[in-house]
Amino acid sequence: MSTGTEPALRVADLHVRYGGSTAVRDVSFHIDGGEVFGLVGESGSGKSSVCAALMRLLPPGGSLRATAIEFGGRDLSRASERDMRAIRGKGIALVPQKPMTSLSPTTPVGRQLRWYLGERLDSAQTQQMLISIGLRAVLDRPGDLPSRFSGGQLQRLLIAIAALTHRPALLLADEPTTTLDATVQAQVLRLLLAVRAEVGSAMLYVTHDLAVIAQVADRIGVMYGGRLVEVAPVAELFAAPRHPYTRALIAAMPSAWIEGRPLRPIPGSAAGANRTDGCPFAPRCPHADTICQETMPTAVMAGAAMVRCHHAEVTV
Amino acid sequence: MNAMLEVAGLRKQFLLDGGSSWWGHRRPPVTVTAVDEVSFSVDSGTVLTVVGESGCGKTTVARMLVGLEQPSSGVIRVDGITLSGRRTTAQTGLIQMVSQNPWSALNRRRSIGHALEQPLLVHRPGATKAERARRIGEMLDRIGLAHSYLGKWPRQVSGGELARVVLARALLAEPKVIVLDEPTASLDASVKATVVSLLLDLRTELGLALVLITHEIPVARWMADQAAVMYLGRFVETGPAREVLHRPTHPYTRLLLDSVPHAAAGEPGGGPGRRIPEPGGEVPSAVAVPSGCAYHPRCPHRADTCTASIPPLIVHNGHPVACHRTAHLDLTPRRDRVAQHSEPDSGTAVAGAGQDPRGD
Amino acid sequence: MVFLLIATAGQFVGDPYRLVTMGPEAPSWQHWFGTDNLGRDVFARTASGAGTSLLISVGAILLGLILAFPLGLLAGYHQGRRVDGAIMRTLEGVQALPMLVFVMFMLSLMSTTPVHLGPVTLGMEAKLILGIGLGFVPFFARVARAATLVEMQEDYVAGLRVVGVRPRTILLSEISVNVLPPVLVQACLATAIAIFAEGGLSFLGLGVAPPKPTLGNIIGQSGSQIIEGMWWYAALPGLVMVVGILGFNLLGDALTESALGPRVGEERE
Amino acid sequence: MLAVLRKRVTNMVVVVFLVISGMFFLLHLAPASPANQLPPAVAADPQALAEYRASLGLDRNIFIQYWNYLTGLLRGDFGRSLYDHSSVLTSIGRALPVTLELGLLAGVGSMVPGILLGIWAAVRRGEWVDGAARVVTVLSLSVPAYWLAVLSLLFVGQRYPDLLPSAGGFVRFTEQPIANLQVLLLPSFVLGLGTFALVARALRASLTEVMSADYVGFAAAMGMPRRRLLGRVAVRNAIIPTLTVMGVLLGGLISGTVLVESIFAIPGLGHLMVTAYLRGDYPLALGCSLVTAAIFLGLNLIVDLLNHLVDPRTLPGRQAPTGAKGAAG
Amino acid sequence: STPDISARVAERHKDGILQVGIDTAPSNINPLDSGAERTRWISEAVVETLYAYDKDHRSVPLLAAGEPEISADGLTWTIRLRDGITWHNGDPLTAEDVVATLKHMVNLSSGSEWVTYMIGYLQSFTALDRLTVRIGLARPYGLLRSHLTNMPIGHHDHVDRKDAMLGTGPFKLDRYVPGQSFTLSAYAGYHGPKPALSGIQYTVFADGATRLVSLKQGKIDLVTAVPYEHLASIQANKDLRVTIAEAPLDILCYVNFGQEPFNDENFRRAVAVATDRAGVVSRVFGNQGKPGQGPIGPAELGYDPELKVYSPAPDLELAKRYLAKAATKQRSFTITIGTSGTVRNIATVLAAGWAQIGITANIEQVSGGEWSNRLVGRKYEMILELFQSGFTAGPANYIALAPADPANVLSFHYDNPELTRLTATVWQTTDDAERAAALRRMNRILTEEMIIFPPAYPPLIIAQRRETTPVDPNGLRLSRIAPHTLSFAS
Ligand SMILES: Nc1ncnc2c1ncn2[C@@H]1O[C@H](COP(=O)(O)OP(=O)(O)OP(=O)(O)O)[C@@H](O)[C@H]1O
Ligand SMILES: Nc1ncnc2c1ncn2[C@@H]1O[C@H](COP(=O)(O)OP(=O)(O)OP(=O)(O)O)[C@@H](O)[C@H]1O
Ligand SMILES: [Mg+2]
Ligand SMILES: [Mg+2]
Repeated sequence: MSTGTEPALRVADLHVRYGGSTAVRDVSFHIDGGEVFGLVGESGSGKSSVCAALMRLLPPGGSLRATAIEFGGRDLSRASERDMRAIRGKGIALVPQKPMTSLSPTTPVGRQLRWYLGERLDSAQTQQMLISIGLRAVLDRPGDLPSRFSGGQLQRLLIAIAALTHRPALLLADEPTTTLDATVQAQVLRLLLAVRAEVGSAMLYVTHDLAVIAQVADRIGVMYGGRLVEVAPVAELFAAPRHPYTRALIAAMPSAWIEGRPLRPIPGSAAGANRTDGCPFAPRCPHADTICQETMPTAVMAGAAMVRCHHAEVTV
Repeated sequence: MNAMLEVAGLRKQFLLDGGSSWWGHRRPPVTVTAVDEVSFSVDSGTVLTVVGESGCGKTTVARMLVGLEQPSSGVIRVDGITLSGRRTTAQTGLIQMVSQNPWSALNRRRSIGHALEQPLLVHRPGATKAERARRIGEMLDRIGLAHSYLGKWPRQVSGGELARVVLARALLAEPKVIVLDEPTASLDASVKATVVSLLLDLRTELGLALVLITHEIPVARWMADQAAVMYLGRFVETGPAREVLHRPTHPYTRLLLDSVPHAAAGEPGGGPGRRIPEPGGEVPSAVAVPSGCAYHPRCPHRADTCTASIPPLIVHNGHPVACHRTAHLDLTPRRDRVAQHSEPDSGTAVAGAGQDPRGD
Repeated sequence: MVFLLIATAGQFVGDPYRLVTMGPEAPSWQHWFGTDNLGRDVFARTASGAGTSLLISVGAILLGLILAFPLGLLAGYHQGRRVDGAIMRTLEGVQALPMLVFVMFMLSLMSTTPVHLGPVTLGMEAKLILGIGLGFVPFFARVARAATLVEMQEDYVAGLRVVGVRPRTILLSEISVNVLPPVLVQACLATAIAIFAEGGLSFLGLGVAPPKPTLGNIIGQSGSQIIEGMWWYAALPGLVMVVGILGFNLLGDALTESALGPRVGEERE
Repeated sequence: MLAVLRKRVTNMVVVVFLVISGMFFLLHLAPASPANQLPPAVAADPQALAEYRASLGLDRNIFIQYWNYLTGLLRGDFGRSLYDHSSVLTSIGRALPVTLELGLLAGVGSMVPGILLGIWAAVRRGEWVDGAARVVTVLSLSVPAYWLAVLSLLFVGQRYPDLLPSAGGFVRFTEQPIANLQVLLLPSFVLGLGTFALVARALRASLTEVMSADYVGFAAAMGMPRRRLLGRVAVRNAIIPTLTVMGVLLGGLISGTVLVESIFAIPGLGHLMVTAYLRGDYPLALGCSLVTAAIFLGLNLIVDLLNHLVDPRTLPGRQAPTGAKGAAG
Repeated sequence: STPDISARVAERHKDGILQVGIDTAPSNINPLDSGAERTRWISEAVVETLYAYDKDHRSVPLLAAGEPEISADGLTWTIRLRDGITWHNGDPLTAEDVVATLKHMVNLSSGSEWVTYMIGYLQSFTALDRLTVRIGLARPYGLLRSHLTNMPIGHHDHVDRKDAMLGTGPFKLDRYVPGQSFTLSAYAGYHGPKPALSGIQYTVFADGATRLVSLKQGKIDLVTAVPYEHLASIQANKDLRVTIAEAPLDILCYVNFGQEPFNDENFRRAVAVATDRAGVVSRVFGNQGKPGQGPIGPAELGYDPELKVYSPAPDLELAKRYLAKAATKQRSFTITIGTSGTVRNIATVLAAGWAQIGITANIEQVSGGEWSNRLVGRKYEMILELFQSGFTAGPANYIALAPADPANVLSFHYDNPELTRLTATVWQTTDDAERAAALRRMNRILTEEMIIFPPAYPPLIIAQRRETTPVDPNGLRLSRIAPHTLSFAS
């Protein structure tokens, strides 16, 4: 799908702070038009914060700083709130994480669908589209509250809203399937990709599940402790992970557990990874030495890939 | 070998208030059969995994096993002792549970030490304070937690550690069977591995029988000796985990396994959407279970017989499967399914196999 | 807290009954809050009154808590069963009367004179404590019941049951520690209301009778004096009362936002 | 909905019955007796006392009295005042409209600005508006109504005499609407202040919470215009907890009328009730209390029904027992 | 803004209605039941008595056609009524009405205050004809004339009603809102001179300040129960007129003789001497009124201006000496008071005074019903209340003295044969001079023996706007405001 043209989004040096603590530091990446960019990392590594920052919808107390967030020829980090409002939903749309709580719980789904789609809801084309993604039930029972639908149905509904309302150039999906079980997750993923293909948008897909991202992403960024430690095309990442954390993560993912081989959990815990100096992964890294403790490695480019590790060459 | 846990014909029905319409017309109450005709047995030192879709009744089975829910019918036997009605203190000690979310499994305003003391207070009423402290200390050593954790509050402890505390609490009751209801679902990948290893070690060490309920097929595959696949309250396929979870027979099991995303190291990254299976239709509601084989509306192999009667568990392809259409199934494994296993181990009794569950 | 300070100062400041001047005098260094028409020191009266008001309101809240907490736990524990129904209907009955009306009713039951119950003599303060305290029972009990219901759904309750801990033990030693904090937060806010109520009753002449000062009756008596320019009569004791209520309100707010509050910062996904 | 209504009304009747019975027996066991109202020299005479009690029917068996009272109630007879033997129902009938008017004025006058301020503060969270709203509401909550009443009566009343109760007694709305509203202005302000503050605070709190809910986040992320976001999504959901507080607030309002009416000499139910209790006029006190309780319960019922309307999830049986119960947690 | 207010008042006066601000309204508005000022200040213009006071406070016929005929043994009184008098409902006044009224007043269950006076004396009442009433007495009753002068006559259908006020007076009650307001209008069929006013409106302003503000702002013309502490500011206001009168307004002040500490004469003496009479006058009554001596005040029959047993300021040294001699070791007692603010103030000042000689007086305030319970049950050590009797006893206050008589139901255990004898004289003699002398003697005994020693004689104060004619101070001595005699000064 990657067309290699003008990037849909270019993020340079994004920082996100909550009060005194920095949750995201020095994050730079780009997403090409029509590309699916995956963002993985442990819980608390700052993935959601990146998403919210792109939307400029950080929770109260959160603030962002960036050299640039280029989108559609505009710098979102400097756009006015009013401009942002015009961009949200239209230029960039969000597929939320928790389908069960992302629709107003007291208003029937039919009415909510109309809030977003407006008259378009009545067009045969839209109706056909909704039915084709298995939302006949919603069209049949528009008077029912969201709580009467299943998570899978709601998630599909949300995807339809996010993608169909304005056909956005960029879709942000922040762990849209974590709360769904495997078969439903598969359904939703499939739908998401289908819709994206139809609308032609680029997508930022956030998850902590490497197995999922392997199925959807073109390129993957790995976050740890608020930093982007590695970016690589999906095949390259799994075939030859450069960063020790990426390697550990791949080894620890359940679908990679290989019978007969002992499990290899990452030693230590991610607590305190948001430190200011040094490599965030250093305390848990088997290759760490003093330089890792003291200075944050710079980004090293290797073809389409990027890695931030002092020992990238050594460890490959 | 004796089965440590035996369950036969377990069924649970919930009566839901039908509610009333706007005009005050009362609707009749609705019966939900959350669990139906569930039979299995687990030997000591082995793991049985129950997998299945969300809402298919896995948790209900677990709750019945530990006595939080009274079965509508069926028998639960642990170590030859039938557990029914109100359990005695001794009986509660036999079978323990570790629940899904470690953060909510402990009282947030009681120290970890307090939590660990509870099973001893109940099951060893004679023990002195010192004796209890000694036992707790031993247990902490066993699960690999520092003794300093006793004074901590649940919120000061990470998820992986908390999961261990919950396990320790269950173990202190000295059970024969432990039911694990999605023990790793809320844990990060790296922590998951730690907890899983610990569980397997303990099983061997203490000769426990484990019932593992999970969504995560990889975890199930890794841990289980026996597997049962559940669909809308019924077991549709049971047998050795190596077979069921690697060479599935029932169409639903296949869909389930195919749905599991996996990206093994070294495997070339497919393009987006490459290996995501065809969506298999809507998950039906437990209130309106489809007639006949509950899976038939989603099944690509369905035939008229499927709507007519509920298929019994019949040995096919080496283990019991509840499907009318087994003969017509294409049993060649999918290309990308990881299917490396040794001889199916056949000694274990799989309850429900061979016996006709219902003559209809 | 200024209020507590003034209330304790009251024990030392001076005699609230002494006639220190010949007539009303404006606030001065000698008499911070001035003196009233009988020549009594308003500050001494305010201080002593604040003490009484505090005693009554805190006493009432404590009484309410002691009665309501077990009731709420019990009702919550037996939710939907007969015990719950009986408790809740009774409490609803009590609650059907607005607070002030209920206390008026209670007071009228006890007459204005001390009631002698064997060796115990219930003075007006005790009666107010009883009346206001009982008035708060339904409120606290509801909070406790609701919190109990929430707690009963928690996994740890099921966990303890599985371990074999007896239901009663779970209720008393596990659920209760979680139910208490939200109730305490409400109690703090309720103390403000109790000061209010005591004042209101005394103001109406139903509470502690003057010349024994309480904030309410000082304000109640002061009414007609302001007109003659004697603003300090009502204004200053009133301010003290405002400060007191403010204090409890702010404390309640602070507690709501702190760890004691309804599980802030403790929920994880 | 009708079933809910039916159930709630039955419940309410049970509660009212409990209140009646409880109050009746307790009051009759109370130490105070209507005979206290006799001139001391008469009361000191045992024969006079006995005859007086007999004339009030107080010498009869308590259960018979209770039965008579109950059957009287069913016939709409609330008994007669011990003082002037006037019909309790008539007195209440005269006082009730005044209280209802005052309550309505205070209620609307406090809730509407309270809701607006609550929304404003929540939307501008952390800004000066929010801070100011916090100060204003906490202060409003902390100022006792009667103190404020005393001050306002004198300071405002001196300057604008028309705001004070006028000679010739209270003017009713039906007689002189303008004068009536003028006279009620100050009392309803004093009365509504606390409610205003509580509504504002409750709404601010719940709106703040709702604003951080996923569904508001989603709507915002979809670029829904701010106003619509607030109205359709945020406030609608935030008003629900406020509605449940409303029941308590109404109780506060009714309690407040008792004080405010006494201070401003408004011939409403609260005033009547205080007088009745102060004098020990039990039939009147009982009648007033019952009516107050009934009003209070009725209002709560309305609040509950409103709650069901705004939040259909609370209707029993409306929640779907569908198979996929959601994968929360 | 005085002209402003005057204009407002003038505008208001066009309707000829006098606006009166009162502090409290009776709930039982039957004037036959209560002689309390709060009832009678409203009923004054509505109901009438058989006899009435002339300006020299002598009893002269009003509804009666002449002096009563008294039988030789004094036990039968025959009274003829004036003909042609009608009730406000148009019915003629007949002997039936008087009989019904008297019956009501001896009916124990009526709850009427008059029962106290009548029971034991009045025996039978008969209407001899349409206009003649005969009253039969059980024993001679000299006070009867006084009662007939003070006791209103009610319509025979209305005597037992507590929610109606029907009379023969110049004004009739049109409507009232309990506890709120009373609207009176001139009765066209009145038998006497036509009043200048077309109506009188009483409005309750429970709060003294509001009452005064309304007066100052011209919303009302006259207020009763002027708060003493506001006296100075009203007197300073040129628009207002204040009438201060000595009246039969008593501070009831009894001590329980039957028990410690007041059974101890020296203790009693110490308390009496240490009483801060000047303090009460200055702090409570705004320097109006007089320091008290005995139970009979300056406006009452039997007052003795010569009697000066106590100095206005407390004599602490003397008091301490008495106290040292006291046999009782008790140094504290309880003062039981009602809910009136004035009484509370008095008690407060008194307690502060007694504190100076080391006696603690605990003030216990109880509601009205409970107060009378205490009095009746003798459950008090010292009991205090304000009491007005002008409408039942005229220029005297017999009730205030009654408890000193051991035979009285309210007796506080004081037993003095001379006093008992004097009491009988007071009640039975028909000779006013003899009665006055007996009262004077009683007063002296009670004062010197420290039996009843009210701290002060309070003044009666009425404030009104200058746009109305002044109230008659002479009437005020008997508590009468007589609003129906007022008019607007144009
Ligand atoms: N509103 C907030 N206020 C303060 N800190 C926050 C806030 N939201 C997130 N953080 C902190 O910022 C860091 C990054 O959080 P973020 O939610 O972006 O992580 P994540 O990678 O999305 O985690 P998860 O996988 O759990 O969703 C964490 O340390 C978190 O505690
Ligand atoms: N107490 C109850 N009352 C009514 N229905 C219930 C009750 N508990 C469970 N159910 C229903 O029984 C069915 C099985 O629920 P259960 O929780 O056992 O599923 P599960 O397989 O554990 O699902 P999940 O994977 O989401 O945890 C569901 O349809 C559920 O709605
Ligand atoms: Mg996240
Ligand atoms: Mg479950």
